[in-house]
Amino acid sequence: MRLVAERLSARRGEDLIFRDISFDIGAGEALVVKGPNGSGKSTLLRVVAGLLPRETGKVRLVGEGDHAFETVASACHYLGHRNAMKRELTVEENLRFWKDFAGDSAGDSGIGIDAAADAVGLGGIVHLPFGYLSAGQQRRMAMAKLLVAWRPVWILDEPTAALDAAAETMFAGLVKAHLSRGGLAIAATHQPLGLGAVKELHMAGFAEASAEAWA
Amino acid sequence: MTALLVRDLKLAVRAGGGAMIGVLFFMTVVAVIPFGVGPDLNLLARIGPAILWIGALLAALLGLDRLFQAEREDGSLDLILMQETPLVLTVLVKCLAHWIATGLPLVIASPLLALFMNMDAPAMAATMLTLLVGTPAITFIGAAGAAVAVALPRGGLLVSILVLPLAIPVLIFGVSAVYAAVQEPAPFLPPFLFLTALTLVFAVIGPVAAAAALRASTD
Amino acid sequence: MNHATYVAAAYAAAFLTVAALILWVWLDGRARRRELAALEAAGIRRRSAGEAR
Amino acid sequence: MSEQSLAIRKFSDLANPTRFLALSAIVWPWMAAATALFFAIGLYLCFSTVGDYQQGETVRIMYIHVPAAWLSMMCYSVMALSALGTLVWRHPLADVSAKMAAPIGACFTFIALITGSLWGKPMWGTWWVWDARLTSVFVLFLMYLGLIALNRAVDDPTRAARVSAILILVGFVNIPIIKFSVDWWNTLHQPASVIRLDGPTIDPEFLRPLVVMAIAFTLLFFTLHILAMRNEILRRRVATLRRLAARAAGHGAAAREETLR
Repeated sequence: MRLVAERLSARRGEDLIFRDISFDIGAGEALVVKGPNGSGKSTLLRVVAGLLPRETGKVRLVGEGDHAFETVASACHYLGHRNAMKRELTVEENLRFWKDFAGDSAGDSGIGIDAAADAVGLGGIVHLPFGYLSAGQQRRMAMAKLLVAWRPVWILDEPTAALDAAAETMFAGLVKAHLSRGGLAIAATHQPLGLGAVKELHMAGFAEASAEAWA
Repeated sequence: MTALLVRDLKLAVRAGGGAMIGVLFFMTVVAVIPFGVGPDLNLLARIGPAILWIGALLAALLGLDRLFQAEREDGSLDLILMQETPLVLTVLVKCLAHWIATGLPLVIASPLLALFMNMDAPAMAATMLTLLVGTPAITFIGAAGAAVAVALPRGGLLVSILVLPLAIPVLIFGVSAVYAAVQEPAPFLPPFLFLTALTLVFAVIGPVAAAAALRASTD
Repeated sequence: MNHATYVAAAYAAAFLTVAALILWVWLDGRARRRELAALEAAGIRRRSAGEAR
Repeated sequence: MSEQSLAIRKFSDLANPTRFLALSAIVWPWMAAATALFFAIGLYLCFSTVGDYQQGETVRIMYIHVPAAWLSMMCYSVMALSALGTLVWRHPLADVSAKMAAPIGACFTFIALITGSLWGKPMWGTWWVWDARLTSVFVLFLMYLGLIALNRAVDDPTRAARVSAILILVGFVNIPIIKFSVDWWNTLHQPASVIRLDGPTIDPEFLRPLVVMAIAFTLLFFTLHILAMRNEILRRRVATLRRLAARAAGHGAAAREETLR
């Protein structure tokens, strides 16, 4: 399976954030999106995830099994700045909800909740309310969310921003394991993720005020 | 889908949940009315159904603003939008959970408050029945308002302003059905059936509009 | 309805409320003790537990 | 050790939840037994005394209604005292006491309302009148429920305790004002047809079961309050241990990662 983006552009409000972004990644490949602050990395990821409308261009899945997905978004996991976990519920309740609600995409299946917690190095505390965890632990539990339901594409927005070195290594291991299962990953980051050889996409950080209309 | 229903119900009853606040608000509002109009039992019995309905309407609106805002604040909304499950269905289930947590307690509490209003048994039963049928309509149409106001700061008051006018038909048919049940010549069924029809229509319009608004509100 | 019914209803209501209260206190206590036991079984104890006595 | 820290130590010893747990464990079975005894005597007296010539059998409702109403006010006073303890002395047990008294007080107020209503139906012919006394109790009931809701809405218990302590005290100051204004409102509106609650002076025949029942209810309140406080202390201990566990798990995992590398 390949994830192909062709000549994407997007705007926020009146401003065109980026223009003519194209990439093509295949199974087992990762794309790292780099660029200065405000260059539109997050916007690009949200456009790919279908959370923001695109101005022009196309995102599609090509290859075997692509009929299984109604939309590109339904083939993706999105790990944004916020963890999408409820403080009042225990970690287990949170993870179980996402496991049941998201369900597995065609092709593979997610791992159990305890196994996922073990994989992020926090086994044994799934019975605690999510709000009791420290910021780093919360982030790691949010990563466990990627593991409990299978999605071929991982979209990661600054995944390791609040993490220490050990957790970064742990996360690189998770992504590598995902790639080796035939998954794809797109990550926007400043830090090197330690994934080895990956494709890179440099966003120029171009900001062109809307030429038409109000200019 | 049951997972979503169970999660929302859990969130409602856990610490900080809104399940109890709605009923409390309802009780307080209704309890304050006699201080305004005086303790004349006959008068209270006459205006009782209307007071109960207005109280229930306000209480049902309370907490609606958090329906999607809480999801948006912690990022859950993004993930919900991305799923294969139709968003309309998700919204419908969320409305259902919200109604079970806040609307149903209002229905259950209404006979007690009817006692305070000195209403007789038929009026009490009619009020309870119409509330049972009518409050889901408020939740459904309120969901549309909540979705529109999801990205706004201080959306709470705005939701009430947006939704109250839309909920007027529910109030009209709910109250008139109760009065029809109590006062002899007027038949009970026509307004009650109108109320039922309104709930069914809003059960479609509300989630569809809310889903569209949620899709449009992402940033 | 005669007056005895009202008396019986009043006593029943009071009894039920008190019973619910006692039940709540009891169940709450049992749940807390279980949680504490589960935590202790997981090897988590209070730091002061050793020196407290 | 300096003198000051010794003094602090002594004070915190009094506030020590562990000590409270140990002490209350000894006390509560005795209190429960005394409660049961007083209830047995009280209930026997309730049903062995003759009915009132005017009120008939319904006077027996008074034997639970009056103690419940008395407790609904006493419980609020206990909460107000605890609130003072929270705000002035920062006594952690005062937090616990105020928080756990609220549901118990709400239950007794509920009993008072229900039994009053069941008394009113045969005597007045209606379940509820907006009589000054009844209305005041109802307002008190709403305040209890509001306090419970407030405690549930704030997830940090110490912060919740400070906020609700302030509200309790405001309420305590406000209750006479509410009572006064309700009286005023009531005399302004009261239709003459409604019979006032004040009956003839109480006969000693009725006084005896009333006093015994009042003692029994008071004992019941304190027993339940102590047990509920024990539960709350355990709940906070569980929360602390869980935080500890969360912290330990992070460190353990980090250490494991370190050794792996």
